[in-house]
Amino acid sequence: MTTPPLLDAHLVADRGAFHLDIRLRIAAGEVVALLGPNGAGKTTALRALAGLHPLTAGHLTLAQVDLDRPDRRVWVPPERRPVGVVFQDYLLFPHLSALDNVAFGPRRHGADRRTARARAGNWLDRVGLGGQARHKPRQLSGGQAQRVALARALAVEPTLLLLDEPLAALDARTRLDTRAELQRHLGDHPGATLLVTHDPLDALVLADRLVIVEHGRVVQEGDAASVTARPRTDYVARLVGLNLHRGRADGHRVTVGGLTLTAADTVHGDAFVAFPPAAVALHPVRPDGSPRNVWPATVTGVQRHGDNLRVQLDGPVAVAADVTPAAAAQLRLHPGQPVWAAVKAAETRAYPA
Amino acid sequence: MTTPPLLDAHLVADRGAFHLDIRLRIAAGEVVALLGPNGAGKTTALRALAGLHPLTAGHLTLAQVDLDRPDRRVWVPPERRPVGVVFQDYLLFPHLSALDNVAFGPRRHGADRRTARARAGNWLDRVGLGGQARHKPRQLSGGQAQRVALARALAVEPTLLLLDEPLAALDARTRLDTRAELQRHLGDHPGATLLVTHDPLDALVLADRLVIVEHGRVVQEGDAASVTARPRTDYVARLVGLNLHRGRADGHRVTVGGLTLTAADTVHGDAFVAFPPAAVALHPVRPDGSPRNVWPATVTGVQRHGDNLRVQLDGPVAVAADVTPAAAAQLRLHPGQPVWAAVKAAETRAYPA
Amino acid sequence: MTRTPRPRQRVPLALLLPAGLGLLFLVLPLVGLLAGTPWSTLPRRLAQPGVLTALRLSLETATLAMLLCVALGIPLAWLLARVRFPGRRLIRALVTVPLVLPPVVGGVALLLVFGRRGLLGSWLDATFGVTLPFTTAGVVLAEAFVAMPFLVIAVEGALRGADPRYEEAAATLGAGRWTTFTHVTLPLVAPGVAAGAVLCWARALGEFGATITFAGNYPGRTQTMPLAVYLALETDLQAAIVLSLILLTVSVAILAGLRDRWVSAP
Amino acid sequence: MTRTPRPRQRVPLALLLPAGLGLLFLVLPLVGLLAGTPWSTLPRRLAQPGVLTALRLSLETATLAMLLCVALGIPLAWLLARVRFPGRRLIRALVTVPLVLPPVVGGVALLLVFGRRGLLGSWLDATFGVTLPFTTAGVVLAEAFVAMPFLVIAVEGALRGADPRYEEAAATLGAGRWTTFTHVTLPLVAPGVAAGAVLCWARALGEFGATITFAGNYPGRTQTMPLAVYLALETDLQAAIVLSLILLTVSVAILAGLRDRWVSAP
Amino acid sequence: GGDEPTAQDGGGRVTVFAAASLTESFTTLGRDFEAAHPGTTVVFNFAGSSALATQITQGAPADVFAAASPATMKTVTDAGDAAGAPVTLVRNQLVIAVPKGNPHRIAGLADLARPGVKVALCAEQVPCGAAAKMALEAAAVKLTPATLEQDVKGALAKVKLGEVDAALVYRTDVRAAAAELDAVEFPESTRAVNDYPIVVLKRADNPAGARAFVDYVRSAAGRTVLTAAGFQAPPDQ
Ligand SMILES: Nc1ncnc2c1ncn2[C@@H]1O[C@H](COP(=O)(O)OP(=O)(O)OP(=O)(O)O)[C@@H](O)[C@H]1O
Ligand SMILES: Nc1ncnc2c1ncn2[C@@H]1O[C@H](COP(=O)(O)OP(=O)(O)OP(=O)(O)O)[C@@H](O)[C@H]1O
Ligand SMILES: [Mg+2]
Ligand SMILES: [Mg+2]
Repeated sequence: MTTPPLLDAHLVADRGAFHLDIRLRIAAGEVVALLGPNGAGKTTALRALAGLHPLTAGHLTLAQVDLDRPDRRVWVPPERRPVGVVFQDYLLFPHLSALDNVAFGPRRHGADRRTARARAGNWLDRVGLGGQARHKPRQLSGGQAQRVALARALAVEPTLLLLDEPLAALDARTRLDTRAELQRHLGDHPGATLLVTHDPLDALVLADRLVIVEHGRVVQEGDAASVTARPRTDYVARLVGLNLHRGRADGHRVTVGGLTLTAADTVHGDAFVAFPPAAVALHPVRPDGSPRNVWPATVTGVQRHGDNLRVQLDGPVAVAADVTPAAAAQLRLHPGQPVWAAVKAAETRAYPA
Repeated sequence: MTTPPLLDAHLVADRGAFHLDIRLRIAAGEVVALLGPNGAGKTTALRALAGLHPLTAGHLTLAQVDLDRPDRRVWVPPERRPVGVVFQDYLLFPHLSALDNVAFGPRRHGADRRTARARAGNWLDRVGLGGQARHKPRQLSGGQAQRVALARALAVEPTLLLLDEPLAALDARTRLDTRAELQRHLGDHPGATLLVTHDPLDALVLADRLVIVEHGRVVQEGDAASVTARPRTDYVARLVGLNLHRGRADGHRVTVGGLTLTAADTVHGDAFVAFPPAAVALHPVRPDGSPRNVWPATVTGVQRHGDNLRVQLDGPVAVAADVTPAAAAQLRLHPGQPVWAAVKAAETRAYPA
Repeated sequence: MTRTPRPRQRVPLALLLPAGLGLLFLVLPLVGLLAGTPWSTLPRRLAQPGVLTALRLSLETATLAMLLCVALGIPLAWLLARVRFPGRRLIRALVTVPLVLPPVVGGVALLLVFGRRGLLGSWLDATFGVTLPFTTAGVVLAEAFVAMPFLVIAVEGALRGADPRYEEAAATLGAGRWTTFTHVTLPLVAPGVAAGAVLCWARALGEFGATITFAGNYPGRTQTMPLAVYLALETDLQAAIVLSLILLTVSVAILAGLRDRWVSAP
Repeated sequence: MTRTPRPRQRVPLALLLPAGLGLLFLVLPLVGLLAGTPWSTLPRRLAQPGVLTALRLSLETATLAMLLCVALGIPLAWLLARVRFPGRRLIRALVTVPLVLPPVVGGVALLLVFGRRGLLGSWLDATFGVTLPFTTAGVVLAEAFVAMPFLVIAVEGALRGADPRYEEAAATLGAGRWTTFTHVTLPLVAPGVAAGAVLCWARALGEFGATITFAGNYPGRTQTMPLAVYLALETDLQAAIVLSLILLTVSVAILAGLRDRWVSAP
Repeated sequence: GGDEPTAQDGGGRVTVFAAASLTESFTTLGRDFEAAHPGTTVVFNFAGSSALATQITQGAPADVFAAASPATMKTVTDAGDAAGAPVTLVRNQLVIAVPKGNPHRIAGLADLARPGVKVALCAEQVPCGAAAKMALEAAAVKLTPATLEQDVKGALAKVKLGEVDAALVYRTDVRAAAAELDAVEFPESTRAVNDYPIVVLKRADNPAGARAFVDYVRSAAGRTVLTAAGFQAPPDQ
């Protein structure tokens, strides 16, 4: 980033016992996904950006304009922030038709009724709801309502677009279309976008950069490739589908709990090791041969996972393993069963903690 | 199914201009997923089963007891149906704590306050919210609220469990845990389960059988393998990630629009052909060699899709193709560009329409 | 979202019984009145010159009073429901003052303020030559004073019940507090406003004490139906009952015609 | 869900102005009264034997009347809001009758029904030896009759505003309509019920016409504060004002103490 | 029950329904009567005469009815609720009430018709209004009042508060408000008197006590209290 970021924020806010403290910078045209477990503070951060929740400290600067800066007693109300929001539970105005919901923003931004409605109609078409323009929100199904909310936020063409799970209620097909639509729109418009989502796929497809929050703090940040390759918390590891452990490294060898694993990389000091569940092989007896990372474990659970089965293992380290149904049948997997787990060093990544 | 199904329903209902007409049979212990695009009538079907929306015709029989049968003027009110519901937008009682929300059902089913609360606490623990037992719904984040709703419906141990997108608002990690929890519970309990979801993964992992509705009708039905292998509508094809076309088959050759494709299977008469986007290869010039299904096409759109790019193509048939970023860079893909598309006959499935 | 009726719904007796009792309690006295009415004299009474004038005046002033209450009361209710300021509790309690004040005393209080020698009245008289007592405007004022709390309390209750997040959504779409109020808040609480306006109108229509004290009783100018009823009571109970029934019938007809439309509007 | 205040909120003038006017309109007459009060005589008046008795009686009867209204009025409101039956529109309009009926006529109507020679009263007297007029119970009845519409209309409005899907959720959890009503519906509309109860109580406290007509004016038994004010008005305007202010102060104090707690309860 | 005003304790209880304008004098008389008849309690129900009449005809438990006008008394006697014929207790005479010092220099009824003088009258339906009408007709004065009040105290309040410059009210009323008001007597007032009738009721629970009370208020001692309040003795005595 050579130009100053469009959004430059240090969000410090309190909500009951919950304390939020995160830094966010988003460049013009950039899409940042905010990921985190339930209750991590994603919605709170988004509310602070929209002006619905005051900061208690820190600052919030958008396009070089201070919008919230407690120390300078600056606070711009939400209606004068160039910010558009798609709320987690829609909040469509129940007394207005879908069309008038979408036209609401343009009207408030000075368009006359006719222009606003035309623009709204256009947006409804883009989210595939041209036929429902006259429907009241209560006559829309859950997913239809969500799409109207999306159209409503996009219709004000905001400098900062905030989306709280914009695609969560959409079915797979509409999600694909709307995601593409959204991606096209984000490509068109010069503003910054913050996307709160639970869906790693949405984040990976739509976002240029991921920011992961837990307990109100940023725990990891970076582009999709670096985050997915090197998760730094349990949550991120689960998100990207990796087993993650923290230990002490000494070259290729990392000691985790009572176990020493060999990794493909060379690290020294505190380190993470990560490997996919699919890289874990299970054996009824101690395997000989190439896998150098072998340990005895106990099956604690088995679930279907796509075409495969995902096996939860306890032992010196708790890991998940994916096995084919055929392999599972052969092993006669059941909870409480002792097995040997093996991971190839080539599929085990290590990196500094 | 040799035993009579636990649930045997022919749901005919009207909701404004919308007309629902679907048949559903669910055996004891079976989990059926109801999938469909937004507005297909999934929620309406679920409401009819719960007794919140009367049938206009058809019947609804649960464990050999008629619950709704307009022709015989039988209608059992919701509170006397052994049915539990997780609603699409939670509907947690705002004046009760999370614990009391969950204890509400057991209380109504005759448990004393202490027993009901103990059972509720147990359920909250199982969905990972033991610490939030005293919180009011407004103090819960969206995902926490959803999990309380799940616990509330499960706590009455219903014969028929209805779930309207129970996992939609959960983050990836919690979803995994809760999905496993749910799967365990469904495995335990002898009742029937109907799961409305948009997420094919939820459906594939949790359900024994899929029922797909569009415009209020069942369009396809079967176990995961048959549905994913042989989608019969565009919606299902998108759901399982396949290109789908309908044409006339004559042995291995299927004529779709102006194009004749060669498939691995032998069919005669009206037929579907399906192939994954990853099986479509793009070439700047007409390729020679093995792929027998080759046609000229025009690029209409390119989006990131996971690690790859998804290319939308127009031509004699409209298809999606997945290409690696490297291949895309080499082809210098851009909208409007003419390319040659090729699909291997071995990856093209044909089956009767 | 869904208001579909459940079919063949059974109404629990524990609710039906008190509801029926309540209804009976409200309606029986009316039956008593109807039973005691000399129906034969009704046409003659209706034809009396003053009656229709008083009825028209009642309806006009009650409607104007209601509009005044709506114009001033809704913003006041909004202030009490949505803005935190010191002394809000006290002000909220003060709003109920006209309810508790015996109406005649309320009329005296209005005279002390808007009367010829009142705090504001003397100034109004000297500056603009406006005197309110003994005028139709005075009737409206008296009725509005007595009826205002009904509107304010009903609307404040509705506002507190409404989800403020819709207002937040409006703000993020660029609506200031005023636009949000007119375009989002008001439509959302429309049923509450309607209920309050109905209460307010009905109370204004039945107002007697404050009106006669503040605005006096002059046929065609300040004599509303309740005033006519009270005067009739002095000499002829039957006449008073008939006049009351006329007032009642008209208001019940108007309310039955209006309320469902209002209530089901949003 | 979130009631966090927006900081440094500007209140639009278009709302503040009418709200302020409305407040002024409600409070100025009170100021007028206060200005006209002979403060020096206050202790003497308070010490008069009848005053405290009347005040206590007023508070007691108003509270009992409110409880009666709550017991009968909430089920009635629920019936009107949630059950479809023929004639609902008419019944909803009939509920407002006591509002429009001049209270004295209301008292006459009550006498016609519950009086010793009334429709029900004669039967009550003959069967149970119960006579309601001229008793404290009669005061409660008269006040309840006049105050009931406030409760019913406020609660019905709240019920219509409440999301019926919560009741559906309760039904799927095994709650019958009665349990749903007590455990879900009522708590959900608690603010509306509170607002209605406040209106109801305040109206009962200020009730005069129906009470004096139906229950008479016996010190210690049926003479409430408004009746005492009325008698004081016969001879001494100042005394009437002082008595009214006593009534007002007590009720404002009670309301200021209560309402915020109720309103913020759920 | 115990709340019922019945003749049960000692000399019994006398329930008196009396016009509101008698409140002060009857309260005094009741106390005196109780002192003179130990063991007897007098219970008053003060309200507008017409309301009292309605209550009595609807079966209210009352022993004595003192009305502010013969017309209201007539509704009770017509309904057959009176034991015997009513007698006139006192009469009340109209005066012109003006603010202290009489700023508008009102000397008689004719001055009330002067432009710029605002006048409050009682409505014709109530006794003071009927009397005022008679007086004005006798004086051949035509005036447009600002208001036609429902009762005397309404008219009086408007003079006290300065809303009107004069009102035709009873002498007793002005006497009670002597600190704020002056009374202007006028000759036609003899044509504008109002009689207060009193009667023992037929369904009296305590007829003896009722008669004793009526006798007491009509006695010399009673008369003294009533005239002190501004009432006039009836002509036949
Ligand atoms: N109104 C409130 N009062 C008090 N605490 C609250 C309130 N709303 C949320 N919280 C708490 O604040 C924390 C952050 O909530 P927030 O809604 O920002 O989470 P989130 O990351 O958006 O979660 P989700 O993914 O479930 O929507 C949570 O721990 C929650 O319990
Ligand atoms: N209250 C209503 N009145 C009239 N029509 C309605 C109402 N609710 C829903 N509909 C219509 O009924 C149809 C089915 O809606 P339903 O809610 O069952 O869909 P759904 O499959 O659950 O969709 P989603 O996945 O978006 O929740 C939709 O077309 C919708 O427009
Ligand atoms: Mg959230
Ligand atoms: Mg749905």
